[in-house]
Amino acid sequence: MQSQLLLQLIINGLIIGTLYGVVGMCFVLIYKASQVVNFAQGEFLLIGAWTCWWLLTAWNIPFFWGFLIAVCFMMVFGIVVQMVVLRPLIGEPIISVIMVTIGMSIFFQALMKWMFGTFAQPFPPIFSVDKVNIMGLQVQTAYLMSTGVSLAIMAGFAWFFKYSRLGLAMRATAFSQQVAQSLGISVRQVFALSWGISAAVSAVAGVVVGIVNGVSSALSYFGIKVFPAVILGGLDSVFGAVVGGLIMGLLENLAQFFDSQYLKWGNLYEIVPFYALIIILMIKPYGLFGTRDIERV
Amino acid sequence: QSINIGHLADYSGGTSDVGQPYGQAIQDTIAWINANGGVNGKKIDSDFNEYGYQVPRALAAFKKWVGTNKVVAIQGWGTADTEALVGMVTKEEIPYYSGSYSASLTDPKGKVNEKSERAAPFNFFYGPSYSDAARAMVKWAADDWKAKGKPGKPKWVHMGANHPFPNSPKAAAEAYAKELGFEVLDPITFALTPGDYTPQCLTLKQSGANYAYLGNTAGSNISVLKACKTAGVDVQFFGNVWGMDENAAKAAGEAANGVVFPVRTGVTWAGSAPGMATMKEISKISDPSGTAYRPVHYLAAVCTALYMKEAMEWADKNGGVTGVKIRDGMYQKSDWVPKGTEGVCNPSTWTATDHRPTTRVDLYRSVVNGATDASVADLVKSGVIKLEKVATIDLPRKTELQGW
Amino acid sequence: MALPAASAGADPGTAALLSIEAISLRFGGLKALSDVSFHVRNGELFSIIGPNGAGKTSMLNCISGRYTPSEGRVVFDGQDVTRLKPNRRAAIGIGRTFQNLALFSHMSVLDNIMVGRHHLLKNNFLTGALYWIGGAQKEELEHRRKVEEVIDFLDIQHVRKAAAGTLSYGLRKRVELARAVALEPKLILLDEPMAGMNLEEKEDMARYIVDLNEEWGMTIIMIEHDMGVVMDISHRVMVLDFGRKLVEGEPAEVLADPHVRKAYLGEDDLDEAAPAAMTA
Amino acid sequence: MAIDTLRPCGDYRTSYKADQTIFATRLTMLFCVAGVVLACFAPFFFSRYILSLMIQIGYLGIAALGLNILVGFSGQISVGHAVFFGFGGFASAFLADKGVPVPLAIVLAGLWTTAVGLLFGLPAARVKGLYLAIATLAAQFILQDFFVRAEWFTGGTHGAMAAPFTLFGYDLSGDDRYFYVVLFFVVVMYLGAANLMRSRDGRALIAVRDHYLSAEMMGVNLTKYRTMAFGISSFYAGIGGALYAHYVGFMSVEGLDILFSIQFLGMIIIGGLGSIMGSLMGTIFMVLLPEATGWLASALSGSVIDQVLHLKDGLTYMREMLIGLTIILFLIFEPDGLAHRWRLIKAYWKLYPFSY
Amino acid sequence: MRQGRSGPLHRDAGKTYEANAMAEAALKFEPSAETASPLLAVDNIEVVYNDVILVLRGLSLKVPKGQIVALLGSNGAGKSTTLKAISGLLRTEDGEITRGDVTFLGERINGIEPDKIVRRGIFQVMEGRRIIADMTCLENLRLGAFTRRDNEVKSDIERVYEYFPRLKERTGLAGYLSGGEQQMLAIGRAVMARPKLILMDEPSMGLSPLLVKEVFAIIKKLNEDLGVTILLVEQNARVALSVADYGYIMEQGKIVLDGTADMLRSNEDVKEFYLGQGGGEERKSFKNLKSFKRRKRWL
Ligand SMILES: Nc1ncnc2c1ncn2[C@@H]1O[C@H](COP(=O)(O)OP(=O)(O)OP(=O)(O)O)[C@@H](O)[C@H]1O
Ligand SMILES: Nc1ncnc2c1ncn2[C@@H]1O[C@H](COP(=O)(O)OP(=O)(O)OP(=O)(O)O)[C@@H](O)[C@H]1O
Ligand SMILES: [Mg+2]
Ligand SMILES: [Mg+2]
Repeated sequence: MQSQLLLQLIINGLIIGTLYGVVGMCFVLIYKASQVVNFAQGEFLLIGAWTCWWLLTAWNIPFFWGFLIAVCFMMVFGIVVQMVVLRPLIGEPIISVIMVTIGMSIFFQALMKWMFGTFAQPFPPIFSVDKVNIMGLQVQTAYLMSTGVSLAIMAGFAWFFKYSRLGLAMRATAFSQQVAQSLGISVRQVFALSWGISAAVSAVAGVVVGIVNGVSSALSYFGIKVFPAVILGGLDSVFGAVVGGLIMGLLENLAQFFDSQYLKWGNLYEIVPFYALIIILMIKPYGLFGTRDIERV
Repeated sequence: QSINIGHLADYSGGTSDVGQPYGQAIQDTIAWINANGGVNGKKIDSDFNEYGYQVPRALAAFKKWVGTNKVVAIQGWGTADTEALVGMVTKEEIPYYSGSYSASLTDPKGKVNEKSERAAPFNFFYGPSYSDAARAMVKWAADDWKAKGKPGKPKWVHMGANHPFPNSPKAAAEAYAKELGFEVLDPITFALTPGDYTPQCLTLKQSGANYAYLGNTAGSNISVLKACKTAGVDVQFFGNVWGMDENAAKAAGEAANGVVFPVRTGVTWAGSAPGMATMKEISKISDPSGTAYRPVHYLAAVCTALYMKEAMEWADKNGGVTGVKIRDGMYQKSDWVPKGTEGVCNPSTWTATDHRPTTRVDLYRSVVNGATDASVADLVKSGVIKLEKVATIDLPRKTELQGW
Repeated sequence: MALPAASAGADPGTAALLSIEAISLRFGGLKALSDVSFHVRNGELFSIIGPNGAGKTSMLNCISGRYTPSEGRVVFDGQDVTRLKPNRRAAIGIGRTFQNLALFSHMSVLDNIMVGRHHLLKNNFLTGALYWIGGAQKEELEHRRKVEEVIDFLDIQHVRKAAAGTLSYGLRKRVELARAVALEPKLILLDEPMAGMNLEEKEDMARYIVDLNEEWGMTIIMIEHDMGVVMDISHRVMVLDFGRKLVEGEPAEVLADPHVRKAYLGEDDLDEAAPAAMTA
Repeated sequence: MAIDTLRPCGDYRTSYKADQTIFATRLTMLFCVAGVVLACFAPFFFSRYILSLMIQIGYLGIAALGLNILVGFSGQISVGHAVFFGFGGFASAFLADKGVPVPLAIVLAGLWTTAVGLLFGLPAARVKGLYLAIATLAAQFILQDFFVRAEWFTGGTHGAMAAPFTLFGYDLSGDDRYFYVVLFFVVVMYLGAANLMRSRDGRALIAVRDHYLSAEMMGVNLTKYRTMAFGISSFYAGIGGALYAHYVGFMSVEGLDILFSIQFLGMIIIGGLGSIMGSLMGTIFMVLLPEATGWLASALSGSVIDQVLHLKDGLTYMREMLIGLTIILFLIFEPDGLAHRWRLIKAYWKLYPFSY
Repeated sequence: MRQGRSGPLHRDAGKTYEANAMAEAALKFEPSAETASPLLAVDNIEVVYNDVILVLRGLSLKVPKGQIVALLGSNGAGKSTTLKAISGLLRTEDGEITRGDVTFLGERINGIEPDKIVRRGIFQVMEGRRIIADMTCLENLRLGAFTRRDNEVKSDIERVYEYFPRLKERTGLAGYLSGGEQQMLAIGRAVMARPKLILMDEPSMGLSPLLVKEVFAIIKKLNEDLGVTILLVEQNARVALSVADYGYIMEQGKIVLDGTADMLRSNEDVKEFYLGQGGGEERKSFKNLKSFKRRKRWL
């Protein structure tokens, strides 16, 4: 019985972990290009989810198309946000830019509530079977879909940063905007691209979480939840974000296991990731896969 | 001449899903009162303050009200602001009507029993306290267990975040459950925000609990209900007053089917009662077309505001509308039903020693059969979502149970 | 800082202030230093030259504690300091400047230099916050006076309140020197103090360095690519190449060494190898 | 030439002492002293609402200054400042409950919070930058969890009562009186910080921020100062929190969440990182922003615009959006914070009419 | 500001030597005929940092196509600022051209984004190398060719390796290269970009004598082989003038002297203050400098 529970929790951890991983990648993408931690990531998820929801319920568009349009819309949205809000801040202190993302999160949070109300809204039924049995664990079809999509996205990112010209440009921009510009890299384009992709990928995650839990403003908390995962993996590592996400997913579930079976502490699952975070950072100050700063004098 | 009151509402913060209809109802009711003769001819001037569920902002609003507006009463909201302001409203002698129904607000003298922590002589709310509602659900569970004739001890589990609001009735419910022969399991924690709560559900399933009380607000409860449905958990869920309503039932879909929770009014929006006419009129203030469906919180808020209005009327006739007089006005009647709300607002009694408005709890069950992808109004009309009354539990009004 | 007695200066003493004993330094597969040994006498002005990437900066880093050599010992003033933390080494009298400027760019020049006196000051966050009460003010002012001496010496009075980051390159180099001098070190390590300067400024800088050595009595190790400066002011020169010590000796004899010419100066340069070589 | 070097004509310093003042010019000093003196009369002129805002600015400003010492001066971002603020509040309430006189309890609470801050600052010895920032996020969640668990200390989820502020038997708890208590702490804490920053340890903090490698080789012990910054910062947070607790009379975990921590960050970024007065300016900004948007919203409600557009509820959302928007716009146009603009204005006037 | 002993940077206005001013006038050269249609023309620009700090005060210079032009001047004169004003990088440092024009190939380019300027063919090798520390040498070189779309990148990489064989051996991250190696990489990046005009900010800084020679030989070669025009900022006036065709000398944000390299080399003041040949041909020893030197000022 206990081992069955443990197994199910591990499977669940892996599935949720990939979802964390995807959202984590959105952070990494923006961080890699601009060293900015986007505190409005959660709102991006939310906007993506609401868009898709709106297309599906108000226009009765089939899910596939609604999903696709939502993702494309978010791509454009990310680019526009970048143009309007972040472009004027190119070259300004990073911390100010981070604060601006916080301002954006306040702004969009309110806007979404105004536009879509404060109640949680369910997605219309999308999959004919809404759960699948994996080794005794009932898993929502949406989670499975997200796992599939996530893996594909992850592979794409890995390739992008290693080999593409733009990936290189992005890394250069992250290193120093001035240097990147001096090399003829358009910092604006790099930013637009990273924000666009990041927002689009967020939409994927947002829709998945929305299908499972219904869409509501509170969904944006997902943004903060992935912080530890991203840090764990290393802020500038796409692969790290994925591993970090998986570890966080597993940790939460295992913590819940030990807590409920042995410790009876209560909310171990909520705080264990943070203890783990501190311990791991003490051993590896740049996360598991983050590149350490080059410190030469 | 007008009467100044303050109104704290959360439309944009963490509790906005229920805060919005509740706040809307307060605004509508006050506008309606003003349009219908006011308080003995005096208009109520309410200063609306949307505080986004942030204590500092509530604090600033409060100071503004006592300093500048000279308010005589406040329509407040959540646990955080209510608790933070208890001391101040007491000092300033301003009745504070909260959306927080924490039992700790029901002891005006303080220390009626050793479990009651502090005096809250100016705090009022309408409806059963969180603790009494939870006790009623325990009672119902015990009856249910007996009725089903199942063997052995039933198992009770408290679920929710380790936070003031979800925890408020925990001790009361668990003590009562033990008293009624339940086995009380270790509480299961889940955060106040939506997320993946499959682990919690798997634990719940494994623990073999029969009755689970969800202490959180709707957003995260929905996640739990859905996750538990997927995981195939067979448990009777209970919801807190703020944890389940028509909108939550819609969002959770069939996962919300069967959840039992307390409702503060005699009927829901779909029901009929003499008082509903007034309710519909009030609703028209913000919805002239009269088509909107109002969730249970709307009705409860209307009642809350009307109790305040009638207390003001008494105060006006007995020496002037001051905070102290309004408080005294609250003590004037027993089994009090505001005029025009018969059958909707449940008879309530406040006394100088006991601020529990009622110890009678109406329990409803949410019934969801079918897909919920339409508006709540349509879903209720078509019967996909129903709130059925399952029981009315009368708890003894004991002093030992007051204040915790 | 009281000007030290003249007797301390002028001719190099004989006792070794710093002994480098068979140091090797590895970075992964790369051997940045292999088995280098040398001694620097008290009061000496010792130069290290060598091609780019030879390991000169790495050598300074080993002395100042930024790197710990994989083998060998660093003995300073009779004490084995191989594993001492950099801040402790500063306290026992090793000051340095950096090849790539490393000033505290948002602090004023004055404060930059005051940081140099960190280990000489005693006030802490408590007395510092109380300032007027715990004697911090008195101490700060005393040291301010000493810092002003350094400022005067290096001729940077006009920028003492400017944020270091806004200064031009040459001035920043000078402020760095000031900061190192304020430390009152016995040994001062200079990493390319004259890079990026024009002739006039090099002349100034050379004068400061010579004064530090001769009048303030500081022992100096200097890395420099300007052969003119190196030949003119150093007492002894060591050449590093690919992490190995090539030669060590009097400037003239080092310059004449054919290996040095080949690896460092360029062979065709025989005609210009006269003292005026490669000077800007 | 750096702006800081600009000084009005005729302002010659004749001693190092005169040159090492906290205030850049005599005028600045006059302004500050006058400000404090004027503030002393505030309770006679202002409504309790204004006073309460000023008190809020006071205790939040102290905590914000603490965060600025950590983030602005020592360069370590913390996204868990609210829990240290909360810890101070709980500690002071706890101590006062145990019979410690409130003024003493506040100070002790500050010290106690310092100890906790030092503990959570330990990772700073190894972890840097955003990684450290997220490690402080861990402090946020771990301490929040601690608060609800440690019933003996915080009253658990019920929260704790905090005794009113009394000094030698005088009750100083009303807004008009408590105002002086807060003012006193603000002046002392701000002077303390200003002094710190012009003495040895403060300089070392900044040095570590600007270039830790060279700081280390100048004799600065990195680990010590990195951790110490957390301690000092927590001390300020603790004092601020304690003042809050005795002002409200009650302390609860609710509200000590990450949003509150982020608000603290907002204060110092908007005020200006690494600026002492900037911390206060930023706090003023962040406290007044919701109030100002509130005024705007209530002025709008019922107005023609409202009636035409049927804003109603929209107005409350627009208000939130306005808060977000103001932060965004402010930072777009003033990314270096209020203190920076202030400096530029000063520089401009000194150079007037030669604008360059 | 406090009055004190004046340093080399901030001199009191009163100390201008009239005699010098007159000598100056005599020193001005007639602009050469070639400058009629220059590749780059900077016309009377004024640059301000942070809205308040005026650094360039009406600076003009011309860079004819195919030439190497040297820009000399003491520290803080504004050389780097001039280059950044041309390449547009100024704005990333809160600087701004408040007056005057920069024209490249007959078009006004001030106000244009730096990356667009690179696309037009101006590439700056920044002061302090500024290589991307967390990338490998090869990646740095590839980035140098970012704006190029042709497929000769590979062969150009080989060319860079030919110039600087040492770079080929360094496979690790560029941040771990020694100072000189980084400088080579920075120049290599410029080669990769195949620009029309390279702005070089102190390329010899931190290089060993041997390498200085090599680098300048390469600069010359670039100029001759590929026909790249180069604007060279250098402290090492001797070497700079040995490769340059034309030179400018600036002080405090203004050009104070210009002329062909030969003319400058034979100018007495330049000889004394930039080439270190005071009086006679023999170089003074650094050892025996007097504490109080005469300082030549053109302003
Ligand atoms: N932290 C490090 N990690 C890896 N390699 C390093 C590190 N520091 C130095 N190196 C390598 O060690 C070698 C010597 O470097 P160093 O900086 O000491 O040279 P240098 O003699 O100072 O040269 P330059 O005159 O160019 O400054 C170089 O090849 C460099 O790449
Ligand atoms: N970002 C900046 N903000 C403010 N002032 C600056 C800035 N950059 C440069 N300055 C100032 O502009 C002046 C010219 O600087 P610049 O870097 O152009 O000089 P330079 O001629 O290149 O000197 P060096 O030979 O030392 O490199 C200096 O006085 C410097 O203080
Ligand atoms: Mg070096
Ligand atoms: Mg320069």
